[in-house]
Amino acid sequence: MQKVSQQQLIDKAVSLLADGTVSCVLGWTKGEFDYDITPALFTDEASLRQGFVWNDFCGANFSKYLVAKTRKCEGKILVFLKPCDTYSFNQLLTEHRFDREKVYAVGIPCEGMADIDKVKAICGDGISSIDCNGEKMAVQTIYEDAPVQVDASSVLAERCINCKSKKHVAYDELMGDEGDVIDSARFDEVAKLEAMTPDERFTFWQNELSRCIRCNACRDACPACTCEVCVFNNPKSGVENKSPANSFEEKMFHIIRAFHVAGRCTDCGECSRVCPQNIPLHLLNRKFIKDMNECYGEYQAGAEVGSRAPLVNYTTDDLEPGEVFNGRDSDA
Amino acid sequence: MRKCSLDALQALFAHVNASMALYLPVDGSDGKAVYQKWSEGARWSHALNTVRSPKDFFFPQTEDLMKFKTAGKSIEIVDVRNAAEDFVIFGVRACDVKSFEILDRVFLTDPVDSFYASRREHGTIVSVACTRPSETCFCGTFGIDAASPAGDVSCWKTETELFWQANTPKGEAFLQLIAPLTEECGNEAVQAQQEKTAAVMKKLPLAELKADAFGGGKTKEFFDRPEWSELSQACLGCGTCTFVCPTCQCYDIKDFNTGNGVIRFRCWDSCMYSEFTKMAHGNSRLSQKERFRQRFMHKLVYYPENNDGLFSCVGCGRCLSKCPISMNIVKVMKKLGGE
Amino acid sequence: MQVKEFKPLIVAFCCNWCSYAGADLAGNNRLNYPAEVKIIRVPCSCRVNPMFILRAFQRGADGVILCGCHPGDCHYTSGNYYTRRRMAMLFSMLDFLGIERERTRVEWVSAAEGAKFSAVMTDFAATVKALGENKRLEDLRCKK
Amino acid sequence: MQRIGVFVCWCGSNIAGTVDVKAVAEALKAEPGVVFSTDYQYMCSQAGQDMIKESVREHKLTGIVICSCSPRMHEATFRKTAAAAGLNPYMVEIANIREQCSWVHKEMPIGTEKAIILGKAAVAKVNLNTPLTPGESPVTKRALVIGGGIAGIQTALDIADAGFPVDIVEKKPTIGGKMAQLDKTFPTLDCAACILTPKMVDVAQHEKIRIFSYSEVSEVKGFVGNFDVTIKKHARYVKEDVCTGCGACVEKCPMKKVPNEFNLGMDNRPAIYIPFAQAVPKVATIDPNACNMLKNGKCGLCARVCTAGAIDYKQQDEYIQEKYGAIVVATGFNPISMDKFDEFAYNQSKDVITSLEFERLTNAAGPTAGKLLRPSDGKHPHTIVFVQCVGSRCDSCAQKGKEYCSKICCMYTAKHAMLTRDKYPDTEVYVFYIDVRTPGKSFDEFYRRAVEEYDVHYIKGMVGKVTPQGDKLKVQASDLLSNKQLHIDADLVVLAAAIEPDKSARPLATMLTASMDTNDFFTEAHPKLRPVESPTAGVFLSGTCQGPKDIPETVSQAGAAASKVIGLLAKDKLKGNPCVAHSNEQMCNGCSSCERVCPYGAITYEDKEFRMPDRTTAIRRVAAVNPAVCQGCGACTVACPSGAMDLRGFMNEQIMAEVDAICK
Repeated sequence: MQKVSQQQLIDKAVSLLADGTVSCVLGWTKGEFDYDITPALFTDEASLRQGFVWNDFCGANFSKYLVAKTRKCEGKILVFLKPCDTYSFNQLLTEHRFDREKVYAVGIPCEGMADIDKVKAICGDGISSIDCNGEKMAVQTIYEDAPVQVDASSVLAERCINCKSKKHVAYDELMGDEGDVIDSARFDEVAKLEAMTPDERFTFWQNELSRCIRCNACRDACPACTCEVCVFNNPKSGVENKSPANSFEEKMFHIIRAFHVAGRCTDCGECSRVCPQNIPLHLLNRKFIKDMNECYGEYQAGAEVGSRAPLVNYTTDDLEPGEVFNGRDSDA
Repeated sequence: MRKCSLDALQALFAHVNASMALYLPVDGSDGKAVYQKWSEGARWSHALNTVRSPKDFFFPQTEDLMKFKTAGKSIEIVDVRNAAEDFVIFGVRACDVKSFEILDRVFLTDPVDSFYASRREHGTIVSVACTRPSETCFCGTFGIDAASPAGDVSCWKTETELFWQANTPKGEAFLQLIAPLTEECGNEAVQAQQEKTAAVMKKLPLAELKADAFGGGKTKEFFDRPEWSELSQACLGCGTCTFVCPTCQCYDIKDFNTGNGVIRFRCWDSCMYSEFTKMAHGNSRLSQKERFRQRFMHKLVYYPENNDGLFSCVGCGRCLSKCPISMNIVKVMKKLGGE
Repeated sequence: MQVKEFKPLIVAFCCNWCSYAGADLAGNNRLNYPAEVKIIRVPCSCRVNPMFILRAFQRGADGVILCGCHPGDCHYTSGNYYTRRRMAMLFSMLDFLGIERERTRVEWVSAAEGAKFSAVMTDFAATVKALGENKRLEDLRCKK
Repeated sequence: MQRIGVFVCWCGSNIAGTVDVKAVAEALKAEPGVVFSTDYQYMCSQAGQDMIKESVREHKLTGIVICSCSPRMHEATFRKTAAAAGLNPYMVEIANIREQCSWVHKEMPIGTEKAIILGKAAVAKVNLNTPLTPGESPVTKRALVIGGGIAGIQTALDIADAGFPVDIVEKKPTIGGKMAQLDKTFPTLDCAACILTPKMVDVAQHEKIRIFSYSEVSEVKGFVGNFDVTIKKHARYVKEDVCTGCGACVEKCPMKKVPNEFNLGMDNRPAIYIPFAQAVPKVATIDPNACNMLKNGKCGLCARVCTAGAIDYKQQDEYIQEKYGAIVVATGFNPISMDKFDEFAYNQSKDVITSLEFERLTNAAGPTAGKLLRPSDGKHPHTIVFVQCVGSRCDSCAQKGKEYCSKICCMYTAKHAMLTRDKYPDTEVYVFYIDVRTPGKSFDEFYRRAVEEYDVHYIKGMVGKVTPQGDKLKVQASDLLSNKQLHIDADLVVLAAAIEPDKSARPLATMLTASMDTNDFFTEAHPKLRPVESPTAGVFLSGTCQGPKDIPETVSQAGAAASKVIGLLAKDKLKGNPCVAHSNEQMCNGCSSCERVCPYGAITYEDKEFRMPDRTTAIRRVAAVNPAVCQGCGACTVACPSGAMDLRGFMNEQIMAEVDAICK
């Protein structure tokens, strides 16, 4: 259950629309089932009251939509931002990707989002309704007579289990608490891989990346990937392709993508959430974040507007490329 | 109709695999079902369906068409086609079986796609009836009976046994092949299961979804509908829906310069991509709304128009569960078709 | 049957001002190094895009080395500092993916260090040769 | 498709000795785009160049590949050849088959194979070359000299004499610099003031020179030929154009206890002061930290005695904007601090002094009116120990000194020793040294005179410790030649402190985007061939800001820098390097990544209206590169995630084509 209710958000949106602060509202709208929620733009009270939802399945990060929507909308857009969304929001501002003046940001606390696959693993398939409003999530399927009661904590998405911050780093208005940065264990999985032998790592990634179907969902959902023209779509870039033709293409795509967002990735986890093939893409981004933190000092993209990312910065006594491996297992 | 015990399945798979490659859904390392070539120890997945559709078997994501070998300024053309060998795909669901018919109408009508035709000719499809469909299933909308799947051979799985029925000469040959490991039987158990499944199907949330509003000749009715803007506004323009879809059949032909020559290959393309059907003059569909509309108009209007009213959606529900922003054909049909 | 000796293919990106000149000096002083090393001239080591390195591996290189001015001596003041960070991160990522870390290297070679250039290239070529063919970042389509 | 001509040079036997040039020419003939391929003994000879020109005409070539020596050697030559043949000079690429092939690979088959591959790479690149034209920018015909020491003075005079206006910015109240503080100069022993002050007067009186004294450069924008500089003129609380330099205020000022910087704090000056008698400009300056009137509004005596009415307690710092075509850095040096050298007891005893302090002690205008007296008790010292290399030539691990040789110490110490013995023959003079370095005209003769004629005790060895005891300084030292420990009771110890660049140099270098070495000396564009130019175009180096130097060397470098400036200012327009970055606006995200890594500030942003792919229009922020400022390093091209930024002459596609050609 989320701390701020759906009704509170609707009322907030309606009042901001009514007093002319904003001309439209970027929010979530309900789908066929209770978990398939779509981002949507609302412009009037009736549609807000009818369609706006806020529950444990509102995972989509809205920040990226602001790039295109602020160019098109007259007046301000109201956007509801979960803590992790605020980092993406700031990062996009750092990169001048939208006009801050055209956005009215309302920070909302987040108790973590649910992973529908985990829900299904417990309750089985054939879900006919999910009620997130109680202490426990009540999941009704067509195969059972009574709803299954599920602990929300047991179905948290991976990115929410390892949530790095409940703090809102950007907002015009806050509903609920500002929250704090959390001491998360988000790098544990990376460290586990680092501890493997190169052969094990190679096998691990070869297996993971071999599932890639190059649907570009990771890129297209990523709030850091807002390039006007992506290098992978540009025939002149030398890396353009529409399919992972072989294992080299698979690796290259993901290496280049991770490198392009290195220092800009806020670790929002959208890439892994949207991957239809369940590839743990966030581990690549986290590897870069972990390395940069260790080599160049702690840096959180999006924590501050205008901060200088490690890869567009330097000190004269940085470590040498060969030295990044110092102190690491070198059983190569 | 023939049957075998589920316990005997491994032996049966081994037997089939000895004469031709056998592919079946197994649980991948991420816990999701995926088609894999059978090898000793491979277990048939309990999952309802695979994330990736079986269209790869006939229409792989990437496929080399020819090679040009260059040396200095000379060019030599090399045929890269291999003689195809017989293979079996086991465990295909009713919806996916139907998708082959939709693909056939594209690739096997004149001019016949010889790459596709060759594989299709050598492949035997063994389908399996569904018993526990998901809320995302809506094959019934397109007249598909999940309890009576088509294919060269249809199968029904009960608690302890697997029932086999041949539907085509290819299927007959296959049953012949496995005859030593199966026994002749009646269809009572199958019928009982079918009745049970039919009852379940009625309880599905999308059981009432109808496609009647759509079909050939309705371009004018739907093309300029204002709802397209709203439906497409959240679309990220990724290719997930098209790539998991069993019926999407668009591809691009590209040249890859290897340094010593050129490989001309084709690969899946997505109408959702901004670079789709880019031509010398540029792109034909410039906004995401147009691209989004194209996909659904094609499935619900253009394709039926050219294919005797057959929709190019089989209701497998993959796009419903995989779209990053949960926009899908069901939402489109409901919005435009009127609930 | 005689096994053909494995000769690694090595691409060396050299900055125009220091390392390329260092290579010239190695030539002037007739300091030998393996002919498998092929140099590409770039204005500064910071011109080298990770895409170029992956491209080289794709096309059949067995090792890629970047040479630039010593930190602090960059002709463009700070180019090699960016190179240092970018390559440290890229190499670590390649290692994370299980690709042999010895296949990539960054060395600072000044215009005065002809002997160092020759020694570095000899050593790198030997290291790569010991690793054998690049299998983990190869693109089979580009094989002869 | 290009029509490429390949020209393989034999370089006599330099290339042809280990590379089969005919085979190379033959192999490259088959490459895509190549329509003509040949070889010749010396491509760079007139005959070779004529052959290239003829081939361009005959075969209608659009691109040229020369397989020859390093492009660092003859790229310019062949570009000129191409231009003479009517081709764009940037349609030429060179495959370096000499330095990087024939000279390092001894076996013909290996050398030939590699030469062919290098040739293929060059052909692949030329196939993608496009004609490049350098941009042009106007030149502001005025120079700025930063620093008013002898280096700055000489540079300014030379530029001004050539007819170009020059501004000197000096942070002290007067020009003159370190040389004004010196007593006599080696090896001629003429008095520093006698040769310097006339030059200072020349500067003051030159109609083309303006002096901004008590001023600093606070901002530099722009680029070669077009610098926009902001000069901060500190308030001196005296109207410069009204003050006559009569000195009445200085005499009357009641606050007389301010340490006198000019004499290195060895005596005092008033709160209002003129640094020394021959100061230029000769105007008074009020020290705001010492003046009672400025601190608490009590006094005002100087205003009352000033008949000219020049005192202005309300004066504010002033910012002056000026445009310059060239900037000369002449920020000079300082002796390093002796704080870390506890062993020499510099901070414990007044009688341990630096050589520069010794200069003031022996100068007629100094605190002792030229008499050599001990700072502690004013007595005449009878035993003086000079310690050389204090902080110079230190181990890198020593942390407290400098690794380099300060170059001037050997000579001035010889001078000090000799002058002391000359004036005070009863004084024993010891000099401890590591080596005596005297490689200059008449330098060694000078040093030998000190030893032979003046009986200065030169001892090879270092002083280990100086301990003040009573009125003596106990000096512990080792004599390396006789391998003995020495104990000397000295009256005065003089330390030849290492010199280091002035502290103002580092922030200035940042403003100028000029590079520095690890010791904060400015880096030359080339250590041998362009020693007075900074790598940043339009910025020149004069004097010790570039490295330790004595006066004659400084003056010659100052003249050289001036001649470079004159050469630049004499041009009406500047042609840039066409190999610069450029941004594809359609692809640019405006994210600022490129701007952040650009060392030259060459990238700016503008909001532009674009027709978007979906037929709408949008205002987007996009990068623009100033081609006159960009130096073509390419850092931005990699920082750019979308690949919108590319580098002309070294485009992504060109480099990847080279990679492909090498790897196939």
